[in-house]
Amino acid sequence: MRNVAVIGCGQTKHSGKRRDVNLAEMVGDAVWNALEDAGVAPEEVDAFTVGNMQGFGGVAQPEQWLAEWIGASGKPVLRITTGGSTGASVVHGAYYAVASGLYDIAVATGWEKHSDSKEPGATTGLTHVGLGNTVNQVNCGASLRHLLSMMIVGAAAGVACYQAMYYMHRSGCRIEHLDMVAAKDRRNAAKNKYAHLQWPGCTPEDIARTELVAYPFRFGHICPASDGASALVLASEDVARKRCPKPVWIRGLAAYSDEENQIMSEGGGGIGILDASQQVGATMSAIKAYRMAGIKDPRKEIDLAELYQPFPSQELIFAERIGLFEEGKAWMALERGETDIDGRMPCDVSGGVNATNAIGSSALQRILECALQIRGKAEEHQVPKEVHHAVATAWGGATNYFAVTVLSDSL
Amino acid sequence: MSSPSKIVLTRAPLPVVAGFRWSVGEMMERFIKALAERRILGVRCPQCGYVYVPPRWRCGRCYAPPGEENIAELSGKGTLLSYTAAAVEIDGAGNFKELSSPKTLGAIKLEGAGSTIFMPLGEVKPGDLKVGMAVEVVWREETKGELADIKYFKPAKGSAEILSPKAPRRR
Amino acid sequence: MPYIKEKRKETLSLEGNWEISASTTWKDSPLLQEYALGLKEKKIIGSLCPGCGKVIVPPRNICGRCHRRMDERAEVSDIGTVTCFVISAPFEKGKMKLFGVDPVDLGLVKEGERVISVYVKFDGADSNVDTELVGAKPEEVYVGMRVKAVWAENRGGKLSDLEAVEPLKE
Amino acid sequence: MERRVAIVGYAQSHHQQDMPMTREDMVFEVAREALRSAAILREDVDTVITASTDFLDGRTISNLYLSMAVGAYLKDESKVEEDGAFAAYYALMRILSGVHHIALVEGHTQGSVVNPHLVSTYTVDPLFERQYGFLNDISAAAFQARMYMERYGVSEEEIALVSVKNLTNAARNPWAHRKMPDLTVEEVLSSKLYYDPIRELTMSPVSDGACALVLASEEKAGEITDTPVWIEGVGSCSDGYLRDRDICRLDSLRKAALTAYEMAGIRDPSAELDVLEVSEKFAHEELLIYEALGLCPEGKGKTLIAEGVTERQGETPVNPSGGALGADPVCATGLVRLIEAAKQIRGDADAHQVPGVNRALAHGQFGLCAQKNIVFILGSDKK
Repeated sequence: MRNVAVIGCGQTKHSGKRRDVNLAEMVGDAVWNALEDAGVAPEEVDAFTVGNMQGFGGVAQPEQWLAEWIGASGKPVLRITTGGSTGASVVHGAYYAVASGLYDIAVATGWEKHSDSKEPGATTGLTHVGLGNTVNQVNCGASLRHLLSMMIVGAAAGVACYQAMYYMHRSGCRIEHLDMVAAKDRRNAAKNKYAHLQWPGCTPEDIARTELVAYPFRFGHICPASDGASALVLASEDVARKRCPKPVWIRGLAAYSDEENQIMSEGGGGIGILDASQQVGATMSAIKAYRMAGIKDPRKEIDLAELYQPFPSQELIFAERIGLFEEGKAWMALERGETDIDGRMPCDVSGGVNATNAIGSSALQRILECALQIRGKAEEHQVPKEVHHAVATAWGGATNYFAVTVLSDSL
Repeated sequence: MSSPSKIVLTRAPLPVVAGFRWSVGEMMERFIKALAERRILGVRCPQCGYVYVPPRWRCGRCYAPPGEENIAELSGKGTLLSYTAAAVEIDGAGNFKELSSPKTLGAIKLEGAGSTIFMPLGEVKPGDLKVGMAVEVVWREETKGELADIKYFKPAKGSAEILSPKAPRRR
Repeated sequence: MPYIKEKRKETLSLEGNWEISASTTWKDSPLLQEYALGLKEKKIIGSLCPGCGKVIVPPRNICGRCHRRMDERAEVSDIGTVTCFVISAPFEKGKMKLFGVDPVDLGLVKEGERVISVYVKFDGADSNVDTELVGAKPEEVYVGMRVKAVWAENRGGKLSDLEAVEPLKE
Repeated sequence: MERRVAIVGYAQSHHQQDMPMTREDMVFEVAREALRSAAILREDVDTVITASTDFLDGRTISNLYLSMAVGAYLKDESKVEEDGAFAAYYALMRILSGVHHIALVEGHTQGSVVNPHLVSTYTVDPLFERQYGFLNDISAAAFQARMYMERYGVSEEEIALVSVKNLTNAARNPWAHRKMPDLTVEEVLSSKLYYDPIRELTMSPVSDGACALVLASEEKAGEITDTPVWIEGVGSCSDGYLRDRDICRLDSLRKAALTAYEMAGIRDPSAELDVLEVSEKFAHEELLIYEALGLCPEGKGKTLIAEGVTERQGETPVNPSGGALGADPVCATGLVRLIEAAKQIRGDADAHQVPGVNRALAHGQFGLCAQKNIVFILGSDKK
């Protein structure tokens, strides 16, 4: 098997509105930053993988328009999209491009420019996911009040709200713990110059004062809709050893799909998952990725995690699902400060998706942040301890897509 | 393949329209604003010399970053590289609408430009169109700094430059 | 909230539309209609997988676990268990809009009302149905609560025939 | 390629206008049929790659509600948002990496859900061409066709010959959508005009359809089948945006083909390829494709069609299945080409079988004026 390394990281400043640039310029910025970081000339790149949520920005196949902006004209370009996990899926795509032996240097990039939509946040895109189903339900005589009750959940981004309740019910986690996670993420984001919701010194009490959206989610728990792009340069072992003083190796990866779980399947049928926080696909992905990476006990061997958590509950759920904490005990670790920037198992020291969510970029940033931490290049939010093994997750679809990526400083 | 073939067609009873407002970036903003003064701007790559219309700050061919100093004004005259007469147009619902008379459209290379721009043509019958003919911009009466300031292109007086049958040089 | 604010130049915007509903005709199976027609007779039907025996409500075509069709139907009880719930914030006039209309204005909810959305696993089903819990206060709902379907008086074979669930009095 | 990867099973739907079938059913049927044709179970599959787009499927995250139907439950799944041939390319890379061994590839579009030509208008630069409103895949192809005709002196009649060839070929293909056994050049040229010179019969139809393919590593392929179809070469390339490329040449296809030829050791494609299945969304495009694939010098595509070289019984048959003009379920079209090429090699190609095929080429494309291209070279163990 060919080894593959991250040799360059690039991102743009993520914020609510990047009206200073157009989409092509924004994505170009991220790619150029990554190439510069890698010390790779655009001519040297062999292949590109790209992805975003095309309905969100209203441009279909945007890479066709912006191919030249990322240096992809005359090169293979593969567009990979899987919803929220898109960013990780494009990195996996670039990994396989290199691991296959077909290419030596590949660039993965993901982006979103929410402010290009007239609707607030990600309304357009999220509506379009299930619009066909909703319309079918309306045509079958669903009541407005029922749609309203679905909207309540929809306002808190769908099933994540239920998922939080399942988790809280069986673990004993309380709403205060969600406040703690959200406050930590915003504090961490304040140290990350590329992050969106930056709130220096944010406390759980600050979050607790924000308005309740639907129990257990408060306004302060919910991720923003950001504009931004990020990119990684991946290379084969030969190239990485020659070109990069500290390559970060992608040691394990997997992306197992679960059953769609937004209470309905296509057309409004039911689904066979009773507990939305089960997320079997995440656990299976982690098992496979750890096995590839030779990690036997993630609780001991993993030094840092970047978890995909648009909602604070998901940081806790996924940390358990990928074996970083015992079942139902992540919130206790949180209480003990273990997930803090100087903790035993720092989680989302970048602020995570909870603080910055430019969807196509979000899952890519998780992998990118792991790479930065391993290289010791995370600047203000660099964790004090040495990072040898880090794990990044992604979550997408209707809670049915996951991607787990394990990165290490050595082979 | 075996399969039941019962389906229902699901159409939304209410119009759901998603609106977008794409920010244009600084170079494109200059291009659009200059239209008010009846100027068409491009940018010349300082490294390879290719001229982009509209202007942009990254050369897609040699990747050099052109700056403000490389902005160039084009004459508004050019060559028709190709043309078509549209018998239909597609509406927002995806239906083909028959046009009462054909709309002429052109692929135009402005004098000195590298890029091809796609523009409506006017003051010409479809049968009179020729690849290689000279065309020039027609502005709308009152230009406001909008893309619509370019009303269309029409055949220009003078001799038509005949396009060489040889393919242009590639990088 | 004291978030770090940043100032950035705004450049011009150009507009465009995507006429989603006018341009789209989705194709669905008639299963949801079949389910709705069952509700008229106070029957809650699901599809039964001949492979794994799971009963999915409302019915769906395909069992992905067994990768086979679920052509058989099974009726489940109208009594079930709450597996999860979400409680809305109190509704206030002018605070949120549903398809451009204020739900309080429309009379869908009362001022100050809190809607309890529940996932219910009806006895005999292997899936949840999302509906609303009535006849209970927000603080009274719990996971494991036994509930019973509330049927509309005049049922027309519509999804709304199953109005809600209410606590089962045993 | 260090490892060898083979096509070991495939299936496609009866491509048609407005298929009376849900997306879910359609995808389920082709996936199940492909697994059956390879005589393997869903459990044997390591990874699933699908192809569809959010705009075309009328649903954001178009694969979301289809993971179960395609058989990806608890499988390592991903989706490419373009032609299915690119999904096959991704699946190939996954197997070549050694991480996965058996891949299921699926691609589909129901053109009846959202008009694909409307979606093409969303692909143009929203800051410029889209604001003028007339640039779409058909008008772009019209510009391309006119430029090509003028540059190389090609007539509409010569272009119509491509439609006649492909649509009469399609008549022999049970899976094709537009079958016209007795089509004449006159009929092509009197069909409805869209954007001059593009007419109803010189552009691909709007089809509903799906297809699926099973790929396996060399070790697994040996266990699965006695007639593996090997992927001997692959090349993919994307051009820049329409504004800054010469649309009269398919440069990215040229590059993709050179890469694939080199990998497969092909020096003279006309002599060494027994059949080609290409994605010509417009009749004139097939001539450009001939040239980019090196079947003839630039501008000489018309000679091949006029002399019958690319006829089903010709020296170098192209699109005996009817090609994209015969059926164009957008995200399945290129993947169908791969299947058709594999069928030809296996001698499995129904009434459109070309005798004695050992080596075949399959081509997929995406974008205005074929901006992105992918080429596969397939071969068999016989020879």
